[in-house]
This record gives sequence, structure tokens and C-alpha cells, in this order.
Amino acid sequence: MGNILEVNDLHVTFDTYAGVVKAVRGVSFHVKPGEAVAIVGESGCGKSVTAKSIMRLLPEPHSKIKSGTILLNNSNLVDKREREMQKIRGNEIGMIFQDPMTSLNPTSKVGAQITEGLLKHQNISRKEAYQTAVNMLEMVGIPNPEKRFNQYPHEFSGGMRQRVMIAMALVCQPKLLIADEPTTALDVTIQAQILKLMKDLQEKTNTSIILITHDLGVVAEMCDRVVVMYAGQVVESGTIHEIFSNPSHPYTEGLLKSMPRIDMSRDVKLSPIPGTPPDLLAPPKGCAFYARCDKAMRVCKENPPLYEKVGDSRYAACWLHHPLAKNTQTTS
Amino acid sequence: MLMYTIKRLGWAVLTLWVIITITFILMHSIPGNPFAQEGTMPKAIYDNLQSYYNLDKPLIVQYGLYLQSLIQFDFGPSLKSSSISVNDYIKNGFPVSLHLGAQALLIAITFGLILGVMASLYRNKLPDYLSMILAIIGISVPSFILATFLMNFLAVELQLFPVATWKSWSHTVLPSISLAMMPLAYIARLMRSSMLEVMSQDYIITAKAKGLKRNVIIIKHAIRNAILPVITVLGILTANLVTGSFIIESIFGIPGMGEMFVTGISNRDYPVILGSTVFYSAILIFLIFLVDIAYTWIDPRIKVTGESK
Amino acid sequence: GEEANKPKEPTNNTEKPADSEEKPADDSASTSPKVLRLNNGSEPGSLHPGTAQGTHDSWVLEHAFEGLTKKSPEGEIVEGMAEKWETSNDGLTWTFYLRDGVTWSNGDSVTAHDFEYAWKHALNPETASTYAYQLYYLKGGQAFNSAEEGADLQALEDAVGVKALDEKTLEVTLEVATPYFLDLTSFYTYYPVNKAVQEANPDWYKEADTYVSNGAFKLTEWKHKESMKLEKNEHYYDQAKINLDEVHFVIIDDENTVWQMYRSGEIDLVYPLPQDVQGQLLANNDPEFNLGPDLAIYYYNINNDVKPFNNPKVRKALAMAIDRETIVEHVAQGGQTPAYSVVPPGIPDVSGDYQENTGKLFEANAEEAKKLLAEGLAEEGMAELPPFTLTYNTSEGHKLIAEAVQEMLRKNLGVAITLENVEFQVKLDREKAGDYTMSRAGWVGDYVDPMTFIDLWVSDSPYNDANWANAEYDRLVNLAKSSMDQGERMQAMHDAEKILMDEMPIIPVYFYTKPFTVKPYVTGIYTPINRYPQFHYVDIKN
Amino acid sequence: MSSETVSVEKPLVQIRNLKKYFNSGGVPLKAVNHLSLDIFQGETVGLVGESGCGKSTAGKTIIRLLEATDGEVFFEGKNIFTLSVTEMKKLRREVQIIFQDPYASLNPRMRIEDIIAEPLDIHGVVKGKKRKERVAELLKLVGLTPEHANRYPHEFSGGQRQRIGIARALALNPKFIVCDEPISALDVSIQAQVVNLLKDLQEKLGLTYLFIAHDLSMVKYISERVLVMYLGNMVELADSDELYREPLHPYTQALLSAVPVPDPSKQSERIILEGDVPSPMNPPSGCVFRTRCQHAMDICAREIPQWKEMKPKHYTACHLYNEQKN
Amino acid sequence: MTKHKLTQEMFLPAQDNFKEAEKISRPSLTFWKDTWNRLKENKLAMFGLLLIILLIVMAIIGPYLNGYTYYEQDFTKKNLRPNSEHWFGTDQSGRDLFTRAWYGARISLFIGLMAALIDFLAGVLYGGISAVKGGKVDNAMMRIAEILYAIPYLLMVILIMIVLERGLWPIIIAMTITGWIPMARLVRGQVLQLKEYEYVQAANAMGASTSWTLRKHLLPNTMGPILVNVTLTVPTAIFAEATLSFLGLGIPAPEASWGTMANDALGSILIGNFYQLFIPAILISLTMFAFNVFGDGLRDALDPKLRK
Ligand SMILES: Nc1ncnc2c1ncn2[C@@H]1O[C@H](COP(=O)(O)OP(=O)(O)OP(=O)(O)O)[C@@H](O)[C@H]1O
Ligand SMILES: Nc1ncnc2c1ncn2[C@@H]1O[C@H](COP(=O)(O)OP(=O)(O)OP(=O)(O)O)[C@@H](O)[C@H]1O
Ligand SMILES: [Mg+2]
Ligand SMILES: [Mg+2]
Repeated sequence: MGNILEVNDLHVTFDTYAGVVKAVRGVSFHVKPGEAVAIVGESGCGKSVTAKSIMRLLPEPHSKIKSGTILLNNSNLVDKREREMQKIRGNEIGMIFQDPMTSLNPTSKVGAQITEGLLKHQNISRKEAYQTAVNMLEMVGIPNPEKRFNQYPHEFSGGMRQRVMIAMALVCQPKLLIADEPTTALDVTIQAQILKLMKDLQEKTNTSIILITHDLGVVAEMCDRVVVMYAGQVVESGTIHEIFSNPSHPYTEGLLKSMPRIDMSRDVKLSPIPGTPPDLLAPPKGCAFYARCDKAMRVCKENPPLYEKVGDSRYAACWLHHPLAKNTQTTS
Repeated sequence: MLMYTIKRLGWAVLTLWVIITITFILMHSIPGNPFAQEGTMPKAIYDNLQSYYNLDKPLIVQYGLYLQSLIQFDFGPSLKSSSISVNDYIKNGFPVSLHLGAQALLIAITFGLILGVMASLYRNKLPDYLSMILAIIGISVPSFILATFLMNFLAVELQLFPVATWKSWSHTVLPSISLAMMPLAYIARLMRSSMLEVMSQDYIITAKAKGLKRNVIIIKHAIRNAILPVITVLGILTANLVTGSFIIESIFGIPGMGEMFVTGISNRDYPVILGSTVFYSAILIFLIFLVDIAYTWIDPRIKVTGESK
Repeated sequence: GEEANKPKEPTNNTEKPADSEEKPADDSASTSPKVLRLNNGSEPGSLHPGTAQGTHDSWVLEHAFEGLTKKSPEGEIVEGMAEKWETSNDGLTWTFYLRDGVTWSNGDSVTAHDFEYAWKHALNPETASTYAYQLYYLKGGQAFNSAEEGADLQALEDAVGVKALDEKTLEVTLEVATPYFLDLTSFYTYYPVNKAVQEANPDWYKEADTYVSNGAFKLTEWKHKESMKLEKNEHYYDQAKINLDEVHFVIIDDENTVWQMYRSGEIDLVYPLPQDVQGQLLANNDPEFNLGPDLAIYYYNINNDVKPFNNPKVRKALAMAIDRETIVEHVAQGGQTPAYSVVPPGIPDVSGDYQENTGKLFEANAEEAKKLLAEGLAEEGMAELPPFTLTYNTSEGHKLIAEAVQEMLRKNLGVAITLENVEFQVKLDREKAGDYTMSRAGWVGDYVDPMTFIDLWVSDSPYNDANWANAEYDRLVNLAKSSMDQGERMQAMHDAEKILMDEMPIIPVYFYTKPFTVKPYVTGIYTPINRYPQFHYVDIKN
Repeated sequence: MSSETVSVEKPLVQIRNLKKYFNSGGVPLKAVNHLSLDIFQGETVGLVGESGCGKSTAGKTIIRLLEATDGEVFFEGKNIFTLSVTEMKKLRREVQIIFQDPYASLNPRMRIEDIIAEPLDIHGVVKGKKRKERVAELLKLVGLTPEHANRYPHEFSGGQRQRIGIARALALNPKFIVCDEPISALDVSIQAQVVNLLKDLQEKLGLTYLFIAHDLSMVKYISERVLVMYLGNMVELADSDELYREPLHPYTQALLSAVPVPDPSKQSERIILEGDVPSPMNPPSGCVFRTRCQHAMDICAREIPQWKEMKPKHYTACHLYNEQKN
Repeated sequence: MTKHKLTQEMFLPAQDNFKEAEKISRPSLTFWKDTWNRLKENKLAMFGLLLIILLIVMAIIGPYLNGYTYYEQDFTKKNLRPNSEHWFGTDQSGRDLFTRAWYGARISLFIGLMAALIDFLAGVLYGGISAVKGGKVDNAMMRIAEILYAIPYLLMVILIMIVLERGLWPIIIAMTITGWIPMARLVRGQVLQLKEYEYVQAANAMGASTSWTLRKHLLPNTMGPILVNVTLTVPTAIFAEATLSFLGLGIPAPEASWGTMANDALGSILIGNFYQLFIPAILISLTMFAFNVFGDGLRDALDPKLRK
């Protein structure tokens, strides 16, 4: 197939005292070599959980991958032993975490946190590692990297910590980079710089990227394809052009509509999607978006829509694409 | 940092002075006197002793004399032994107590940390229970009982170690173990508890994401974040251990200085009481200072050195 | 367990790391030194005869020094440094003639001047000697020692009744005639001190290197609070009788530990023994177990100033309600003698043993006790004995005895008493202040004469914590003190003791013993009544 | 500052020459070097700038979460740096902050309900059933469900946590909120919800915001005025339409050009800033931006540019315009 | 997935969908109830709790169960091994050890728990305030603690003994007079670390008082080490009581406590009577075991991140 990563029907649950949270409920998508895939979606829809599942970094033992496969170069990560995963993490798959404040060890110098992955996976000297790390810090736009190398995370601003996280993930030049909202804390100039860096890396080493973000601008700039998630499921996927110009799921549509544009007047109200997403402790039987969908049909309430091909490279999970729906939509 | 150290030094002197003063007042306000025996000694003898040791002078004069000699690092004579002065007591006893204490501390820290970490990693599994049982024994069986047992079985019955005295390394084994058990258990429990906290932090996941081995993660990332409570207790613990344990030293016939603290008081041997107090306080103050420094070193977010807030 | 009885074969303990070279010699290695290993309960406070105080100092001193006289294994006073002596008729002047050729361990010869010097040194108030009062028998001794500040010390010193007539002759003048003076001259405060050494180096006695003594052994190593080593003194006049080459003391105060060391073969002699062990060894008739005599009594003080204990009947009732046999057999467990009087056995009377001649001065009898109590209370106008407190200084042994006494009083008299333990120092303080009702006490005789016990309760005695006063008693004691007639003295003391036990200001419980164990290969230990086990003539056999 | 131009309204918050330096290892780190600003009742001031330029520090210092190194802040005319403990507590009801880091600012051992109700509890506002109702109301306000109330922070996704922080800040109906990147972790739909909410509240209750963000389109949308910071210094302040229409300062210009456009077919050309961001511990002489400025001149290295009103209500500090005027 | 039976009618617009706010009602629990629920699931912890209750019950009724008293001596029956008449055997004075052990439990448990409680309260308050206030206050408070800790403990105890009447309270005062200091230092160390966390700042931003911040944020997050320390205080106090009795401050003989029982039995090892020592030692260990597993369970229950 030539996919570097293929996720099939992934189910992840969390045991909580309140009950079982079904955070990911049958997610499938794939990433080709050198491709940048964006995952967008409601916050809390399971993007980070999906990403952590790929790394096998879910908090043990109260969360687990219920079913599904995660194929990295056709070998299933779900079955791998911890020791094997250690070789893959950081080396073949790099990950940038969403929360830069708590994801950095507060008692360890930033430089050391960057170099340790290097020292582990690459056969290089301490000095070389230092040089690489300093370069990397410089590349992610941290001024005075030699000095910052020896500082602690709390001495960095939010954005700078984020950049340290990025530097940490990139420093080993992984084949697959999972970036969980890597630029949310960054200003646009740095964001541009980082995006450029990632692009360069992608071109130079043919790295594949999974980019999780809310910033559709970033998606438009960086990615080839988009996967849209909602309530633990993939509701739509396609190339960026298709998605941006012609979303085939009401949720994607709503998402695009709720974006402010830089040329928008302040008096116009933004039009968010009304309502709240379902609680994943007890996800609804039918379409998860049903309660917020302005095109909802009676069928949606009880019957989950199938994730089906709706165009060349497009898939969507919506009853609207059902042949029977065409009639009612036109009539209404 | 230098400023802070100087400031703390000033505080240390002040603290020491207050300790000396309070101790001086306390020890003269409790009943009993150094020369009392079953039946009173003839008054003349008593008077001679009193004037020999300046005890017949007004308290305030005695206090002044003491401070004066203290400035010259002279802790004075022992009222109970004319062969050795308080300085000799410390000079002879401290190296021994330090040796024993350091050895016990080494055992306690090494095994305490290992046990604590293991227990947290295998929470509610066999290693956790084993370490808990060991810890419970360590905590609930005090050193004097443990020492008696070790002596009875390992030394007398099995003849693996000598019973008592302080001659060769093998003489140090049983007392070190007896002394180490309580702190060992304590450290293990503390470490388990804070490791559990740390191991669920996000940065541990980050470290995992770098592909680091579990041991590396534990050593490089987890322990340092979890060790703070252990460091805290180590301050006082070390001060207590290196200045000797009366019980262990007397059970194993070790010529350390732990005895000073107890017999000094029960003999009302005033210079010994003050000398041991000053010496202990100095060590305690120094170690607490080290702990405070260690805080900022271990967790750079902590500010003890400057004015905070 | 039986382990305690099985003599450990020390030489086959190959595992044991230390002391292997110190094992007693066997046949094949008869050349190896003969070493006795034992324990001294605590660091000697001072190994100077003048300032020594207490048994931990004296055990070493008794072997390193020798006085004018010494105690023989048979318990007699025999010639020591003095080969003979004379007494004036009034018993006030004693002249001692030193042996020829007696020398210090450094080779200097022992002279009469050394004695004069030592005694005066101890009496000098500036020395602040605790045991100087042992020399108060000397004429002017007390006056010198009690000199106020600013007094003419030199004049007082010159007036002290000891004088070296020449190198070999020492003349001693006493304050009053003292029949037991000869016994005193074997006591360590009467030992000589090498004048030259002391004048050159006043600190000579603090370390082994500079230590100079005149006894059978010399101190060659002293690791403070750790150990001491004595070696045979080759300058000792009687060295032919000394078999031991070395004596190794460890300094450990935990009795249990010492016993364990004995069990594992690290030491050869244990005194004192843990109470539990004593009981077992005694019960098992252990061959290594020895019971030496002792010169001490265990008793309870009663505060005679507290109502109703001002009434002799009440006090006597308490005394009679205590079952001493049970206490000795089951609680103290050291083969002690139940005490029905105050002077311990082992002191010679005009004929026979003083204590035996005294016999039981009262009986333990619960019925009688109850009756007496009722009478006494009635006399005091009280219906019943109010609850009171028995105070003892903290010790496992005292506690067990106190508990037993408490139970006996509860069962036999129906009185409720509370036990209260305090530090030794606090107990002394409270006794002096009269702030107690009943308190545990003990007394060790200073010399072998009943007087060392009898004079404790004269009305002006500083030791009379019971605050009891009896004119007849005082008269009898005075008589005994001033008389040189042994028969009259003894009779007066017997009479006094009887008054004491009739009035019962204190309640005797038992007379101490000296239980110790010694390995079978150690022979020649002897135990004079008021001394620790003596090892001068010990030999180590296989 | 020209207060006469805005004589109609009274400023709610007046910031005067605010400085905040961090002392770490000798050299002071000038996180906020100079900040003077009036924020008026009912207004939203956007604060944008390079990451690490001191926005969060400024926000925290303004409400006295950090002790200022120098300067004054007046809230309703009272100097808040001199308030006593009790006065400060009163003030805390009126002034709130939404933290940038959504997770670190939530106590991991508290349930969401208790977290959100904490300000209510501290000030003893409502109790019992009312409290529960208020929490439910707040949860709904920020797009969470009342069922979430019993969970713990770690059970939430990044965006959900952010919303919890927002709900907490709103609990007391404060007058002034420092919003430190309150929506950056949210998906656009929720962003829209939250922004609408903030705006509604502002209309209804006359709230005032200092809105720190990176998303310039959002900043423009929500703010009346926008302040641009660079390396601890103010570089430009103007009405937001004005600023976006006609940015004066070269840094603002670069910033605006870097905004990504959410349309794959329309990618704009950018002013890519050359060089590194200078260190706040060792800022460049003169104009702090000069090292990366396309238009840098000699004077920029020598003199600190003056903060001047270039157009009505449009301030900037740049030598470019001084030259022009002279 | 139900592909069958799709009718055209089903594809009509839904009318009520916006109102479809699914109600999954979960019982709303308070924090402590929540904690209790979690604790209940921890079998070992519940076992510990049960054991604690059992020990307390035995302390209350135990001394009356076999008809002996703690003080009555019978020298004909001394040093008996456990048997049907004397369930725990007898001591060297022939007293029934079963009765003495449970009588001792009253004193030991009371002293242990009181000491733990007081150390906990004083230590937490003092250490917490010191750390939260920081700066000069911290310095002064810590120096005072140092002074108190460095003054010879025995001197203070002797003084207490002289000033106060005999009884349990002087014992408890003696035990806690400096006992809280290590706890205070521990709490201070933890709080120093925690107070730099952003959620503490957040509380400050809300106007929380020092005591609020301590109660709601700092202490719950440092419960782990505190609980370890508290559970440690119990046996320390039990044995400290025995040590105090050397100074005359302990409970008066012939009353029993586990500490004094262990002390008294120490010599019996020498003659092979181990059970006299084992009985108090096992009871203390059992108590410790109970407190430890319960403490661990409580710690876990207080940490919402840990599950099962
Ligand atoms: N440890 C956990 N315990 C219980 N539930 C959890 C846990 N972690 C995540 N969840 C739940 O899983 C769901 C998915 O979370 P996830 O972090 O993947 O969201 P996300 O898509 O990354 O959102 P965001 O964009 O806001 O970061 C959320 O509803 C969250 O409440
Ligand atoms: N506690 C601290 N100690 C030392 N330096 C600090 C501290 N907090 C912040 N800084 C420094 O102050 C500067 C400004 O930080 P601040 O957090 O205000 O930036 P910011 O503008 O909010 O950035 P971002 O957009 O990335 O959050 C940075 O250089 C940072 O390293
Ligand atoms: Mg996420
Ligand atoms: Mg910030």
C-alpha cells in the first residue's frame, strides 16, 4: 500500500470511576510517506488520544486500546512490546505534545531534555549532541540558545516552551512526526517560522506529518489532506482543497463558518455550531452530531451513519449522502 | 547566593546563641545536681567540687564564663570524668558516630530509594507488598529490639558477626543495619508516595515519547522530581544519625558521642549537656541550610534564597 | 535455653573475625600470652586514686595499685606495700613499715612520701576529691578538706595526721580510734601516688602512656570509652604469683550485650549479669555461675514526717506485709538473702558472723501486719490508710520489685499504692527535700564493719532520709563509735539495730549478692565482700 | 498620554510605566520594560506580540499576581500595588485572569465543580444548591455539560480544560478580565462560542478585557484597540480596524503579513523577519526591533524611539515616522 | 450497523434534535464522598480500616475477656508460654499477657493516635504557613523550629514532668513538643514546591486567603508524604512513651503499654522467651500494617489520577 501509517478501526476507552469513557470509537485513517495530514475537530473529540495511541503512550493501566490496528510500515504497533516501542518512539515517530507547560520536566534543564533523545537514538558524542540541540533551538527561533540551553522550563514563556517541545521532537528527524497543536501558543511570525521548518524537514527527509490543530489557516498552509473528527469518530476526510471548498459533512461546514476572517467586521456575530458535543461516557446511538446538526433527519437519531467513500479521495460519515436523502434535502 | 549564605551564617550564630541560652536556663532549672549520690556527701566535699567547677558562682557569671570559653572552642571539662574533657568526648566520639551514621545513612538511602521506587512502579503488586512489609517492620520494630535480635541470632547463634565493640569493619555491620532500618523504611515509604505522584505527570510521558528506557526515565526524570520530601527528612535524619544514637551505641558498645546526649543529662553534667547541644545544633543548622540549598538545586522553581512573592 | 550452659569452644570459631589471637592458650601454644577478657560497665571517671569514685574506677585501680594492705583471696587483710605495722595503745597512732624493693611500674621505688603525698593531695580542697571523706579518719583530715576560702591551706595540710618518718616508715595519726582502720588502708583512696611523676605531669593518669602504678598490673592501653588493656607489672614485688599476662577490658554498659559477648566467647567473665539470666543460671545450677558475697542492702525509705507513717506500727505493718522470700526467689533472682535487719552478712562479729548473730529482728506475717496497721491507724485517728506513692529510680529491676511489693500490700493489707519512677537525680532531690512517702534505696558498705550501716540513721546523719530520730539509738551508736572494746561495740550495734527494726523507719528488703559468671578455663577469681571479683591470681587453663 | 481625547469615558485601568524584571543569575531579564496604557470601561484591548515578549507577564503584573519592579496600576482610580490584603481580596472579585496554560492552572485533585465554584466559595457568594446551579450554568456557558462537573482535570482534553478556566474566571461576574490566550486551544467552533460569549457579557454587563492572543483575526474581531508589544516594549497602539488597515510599525506589518489564511488556494506573500529574536536579558540598544527591521537606520541603534501619536488615537514608537515628520 | 429497513420517511428533517440534550445523570458527589467511594473499592485499605476498628474494639473489651486483671501476680505461673488458660502466656511476674496486651492497647493506641493527630495539625499549620508566607516569615519560623528542635529533648521532658501532674497529657505533650517539627519541615518543603504551581497562582488571582490556598490546594496535593509521616508517628509515639518512662513520665507501673511491654521483655530474649517480646511487637506491627495500608489507600483515593 505504501502507507507509512495506517490506523484501522481504533477504539480507545478510559476506565473512570464514573464509568467507561469511549474516547476513540472506530477511527481509521492513513498517512503516506512525505505527506502531511491534518486532524481537526471539536476539542475533546479524541485527537490527542488517537495520537497518544499511536505512540502507545496512553496512561496505563486505566486506558486501553480496545480494538483496531495501528500499522507503522505494516507492522502493528498495538502488539508491540514496551521494549520495541522504545526503539520506535522518538526515533521513528516523534511527537509534539499539546501542553508545553506540564510536558516539560520542571527540574531538568531544557538542553538536557533535548539532547537525551539524541544520545539515546543516535550514536553521537555529548558535544555533537549539544551542538545539534543548540542549532535546533536556534532553528525554532529561541534567541540566545547557548544560554537558554542551560535554563529550566519555568524560565521560558509559554511559546518558548512550545518551541522547546518542537525542538525535542524534531531533533531526531523522525520518519513520522505527530504534532499535537504545535503552534497554538506561538505568535504568527514564529508560527510561520516553525511551519517552514517542518516543511523543510518534510521535504528534506520525506517525513510524514500528522498535524493536529484548530487553526484552519495552518491546515491550509501546511497539509495535503484533512481528517475531521467528531466525538471520537472520523466524520470526513479529503484533500484540503476539497474540504475547504466543499465540505461534505455538516460539522465541517459549521466549523468553516464559525471562523472569523481578518477582514470581518466586529459587528457581525460569529456563527458557531450551536449546542455541545455529546458526553463520551454514553455516546449517542445514532449520529453523534445529530443534536447539533441543522440538517438532521429522523434516521440520524438512532442509526449511526457509515463512513463511506463520497468522492475520489473523500470519505464521509453522514446520512445526507445516502441516496434516499437526496430527495428530502431537495424537497425541504 | 553568597549573600544568602552569609545571611544564613548570621542567623546560625544567633540561633546557636538562643539555643545555648535556653539550654543553660533549662538545665539549671531542673532538679538534681552533678554530684548527688545515694546519701549526701559531706558538705565540704560538695563545696570543694562546686568551687572546683565554678558552680558556686552566680548563674549569670557561669553563663558568661561558658560563652567566653566557647568562643575559643573550649567546651570545658566533664564533671563526671576528669580524664577527658568535653572536647575530647567530641573528638573521640564524633568520628565513630559519623562513621556509623554515614554507613547507616548510606544503607538507608540506597535501599530506601530502591525499595520506594520499586514499590511505586509495581504498585499493588508483589514488590510493593514486600517493600511495604519490610517498611512496616522497619518502622514498627524499633532499633533497640532489632539490634537485640540481630545480635542474638546473627552474632551469638550463627556467629556471623562479632557481638559488640568497635574494632573492625565486621563490627560495624549489625549496628549499621539496626540504625538504618527505620530511616530506610521511612525513605521507602516517602519515596513510594511521591513517585506515584510523579509517574503520572505529563513530562514522564514526554520522556517516554523520546523512546527513553524506563530505567533512564526513572533515574533522570522521576527521582529528581520525587525526592524532595526525602531530602527534607534527610536534614534532620542525618543530623541525628551522625551525632550518634545512644541506644545503638550502648547496645553495641560503640565509643561514639551518642551517649553524651543522654548521660550528660542524667548525670547533670552541665558542660557535657551544653557541649553536646552546641555541637548537635551546629550540625543540625548546617544540614538544614544544606537542605534549603538542595531545594533550589533540585527544583529550580523553589525560591528560598530570596524574598519571595 | 541450654545454650547458656554449654561452654563455647572458643578456638573452633573460625568464622569469628576478631580476637582470634586473644583466645585462651591451649596446650600446643603454651607460649601464647594468657589473657583475661572482661567488661567494665562504664568508662572510668578517673584512674587517679585520689579522685577516683565508684566501682568502674576502682576495679581497674585495685589491680593496678596496691595500698599499705590488701585483701587476700580468703578475705583477710594482709600485708601489701607495708610489710608490718604497729598501733599505739590508744589506737590513735599507726606506724607502717614498707617492704624493701617495692617499685613503681616505671622503676622508681615506692616510698612513704608517696603515701603522705597522695593522702594529702586527696584531702586538699582544691583537688575536689569526691572520696576525700574516706580520709577524714586522719587527724585534721576533715579540717583540711573543709577549709574555707582564704584559710591557711599550708598550715592545715601540715596538721594532717600522716607523716613519712623516712623513706620506709609512715606514721599515721587518727582523729579517733578506728578499729577498722586497717581495712580502710586497702581502699583505693589510701593508695600511694608517685610524687615525682605527678609533680612533673599532673595529667599522668589520663592516658595509658604516662600512667604509673605500683600494683600487680600496669595500664598499657586506654581507648577512652572503648577499651583498656592491663599488662603484668614486671616491677611488682610479688610478680611470681601473677599468672596473667594481660587483662583486656571492654567498656560496655549494656548488661544484655555483655552477656551475649560471654555467650559467643568474646569475654571470659561477666559481672554484673542481667536479671533474667541470673535467675535462669541460678535455677539451673550452672557451673559457670558464681555467687559472691556483697556488702549492701536493698531497702525502702519511709518518710517519718508524713502522717500516718509517723506511727511505728503503721511502718512495721508495711514491713511485715512484704514477702521477701518471694521477691528474692522470683523477682530479684540473684540468690540474695531476705533482709530482716540492716547489716548484711559477711561482717565478723566478736565471734561468728554479725548478721547471723542478729538473726531475724521481725517476721513477715500478713495477719499480724493487718492488726498492727489497724492499731496504728487508730492511734493516729484514721480509719484506713490513704493511697500513697512508692517512688523508685528507673530501672527494670526496681520496677519489678516495686510491682511485687505493691501487689503484696494490696493483697495483704488492702492498701492501694501508686508506683512512680523518676530519674535517680530527681529521686535524690526529692528524698533530700522530704518530698516522698516511700522510696526505694540501697546502701553499699564502705568498710567491713557494721558501723558503715548502723550510723546511717543517727538523727543528724546526712543519709537519714527517713527523718527518723531516736535518742537511745544515737547514744548506742556513739558508744560503739568511741569504744575500742570490740565486745562492747558489737553489742551496742546489735542493740541499736534492734531499736531500728522495732521502730522500722526504713523497710529492709534483701541483702545483695554478687552473681557473676566466669568461663571454666579461668581459675583463681576471688571475691572479697566489698570488692568486685578480683583477678590478681587468675590463671587461664585449657 | 493624551487623556483629553477620551475625556468622555473614565479609564477603568490605568497602567503607568509598568516594569517587570526577572532576576535569574545576575542579569535582569526585562520581561516588561515599559508599559503605559489606559483601558476604558467596557472596552477590549487586544495585546499581541512575539511569543516571549512579555504579554503574560504584563497581564499578571497588571493584576498584581507578580509584584511589579516599577510603575503603577490604577483600578477605578485606586493604586492596586498599595492595597492592603483585605482591599486586595475585594479587588480580586472584580479582576480575573484566564490563564494561558489550561492544565497547569487547574488543581489536579479538585473536581471541575469545585474548581469552577472556587471563586464563589472564596468570596462566599453562593452556597448549596445555588452553587451547583451556578456551576451548571457556567459549564453550559462555555460549552461543557453539567455532567462534567464531577470529573477531574486530567480527564479532559486541552480545549475542555481551557473552557473550565474560562468558566472559573466568569464565575464572579468580574469587571475586568485579563484573557491570556483564552481560546488558542479551542477549535474554531468553540472559539466562536466563547468569543460570542465574551462579547455578550461585555454588552450586557459592561465587562472590560485585556485580550492576549496570537490569532490576529480573532484579536481584530474582538478588540476595539490593539496594542502590539515587542521584547517587553510597546511598539504600536491603535483602533483595531485602523491597525489592520494601516499598520505603521515595521514589526506590526510583518506580524500581519504572517497570518495564515485558511484557504489553500489563496496563500499570501509574507514579510519574513530576518535574524533571531534578541534576548530580553540583553536587548539591543536603541530600538529593540532594529536587528530584524527591514528599514533599520543608524539612528535606530542610537536612540530609543519615542512613543508618539502619529494619527488620532494611533500611537507608535518608530524612528521611521520621526524622520518623516521632521 | 443497521443498513436494512431504511425508509424514505426516516430521511425527513428531524424536528426535535436541538432539544436532544442527552441527560446522562450521574450522581453528583462531594469530593469526600467521591474519595470514600474510591477508598471503598480498595480491598486492602478496607481491610486495614477493619483491622483498626478491630484493634480499637479489642482495646475496649479485651481486658475483660478472660477474667484476669492486668496487675494480679502469680509467681507460680510466671513466664508461661501461650496456653488455653493464658492465651498470650504470662510475664515474669505471672501476670496474664492477654489482658495486659489489650490494656496496653488502650494506652498505646490513644497515645499513638493523639501524637499523630497533634503532630499532623501542628506540623501542617506551621510548615504550611511558613512556606506560603515565605521570605522573612519563613526564615523566622524555621529558625524558631530549629531552636526548639536543637534544645535537648530530655531537658524539656524533665521540666514537663516537674511542672505537670502525672497522667496521659504530659506524655502526649512530651511526645509532641518537638515531634511536629519534622512534619512541619516536610510540609514546608512540599509547599515550597507546590506554591510555584500555576493553580496556586490561579487561587491567588481569585483572592484566596493563605488558609484557603493551604486547605484547598497545597495540602491535598502533599497528602502523600504527610500520610507517610503521620503513620510513622504512631509507632514512634508508642515507643517514645516507653522511653519517657525511663524519666518517670510514662504510665506508672503496673499499668501496661505496648512500648513498656516490649521494653520489659527485651531481657527475656536472653533466656529464650521470645513470645513476651513478640506479643507487643506483633501488635504494634499489626497496627502499623493497618495504618499503612489504610494510609496508602487513602493516598490513592485522594489522587484522582490513579485508578484501581
Ligand atoms: N485520562 C482520561 N480519563 C478520562 N477521560 C479522558 C482522559 N483523557 C482524555 N479523556 C477524554 O477523552 C476525550 C478525548 O480527549 P482528547 O484529549 O483526545 O481530545 P482532543 O481531541 O485532543 O481535544 P483538544 O483539541 O481539546 O485537545 C475527551 O472527551 C476527554 O474527556
Ligand atoms: N518566572 C520567570 N523567571 C524568569 N523568567 C521568566 C519567568 N517568566 C517569564 N520569564 C521570561 O519573561 C519573558 C516574557 O515571558 P511571558 O511569559 O510574559 O511571554 P509571553 O509574551 O506571554 O509569551 P507567549 O506568547 O509565548 O506566552 C520570557 O523571556 C520568559 O523567558
Ligand atoms: Mg488534544
Ligand atoms: Mg504567555
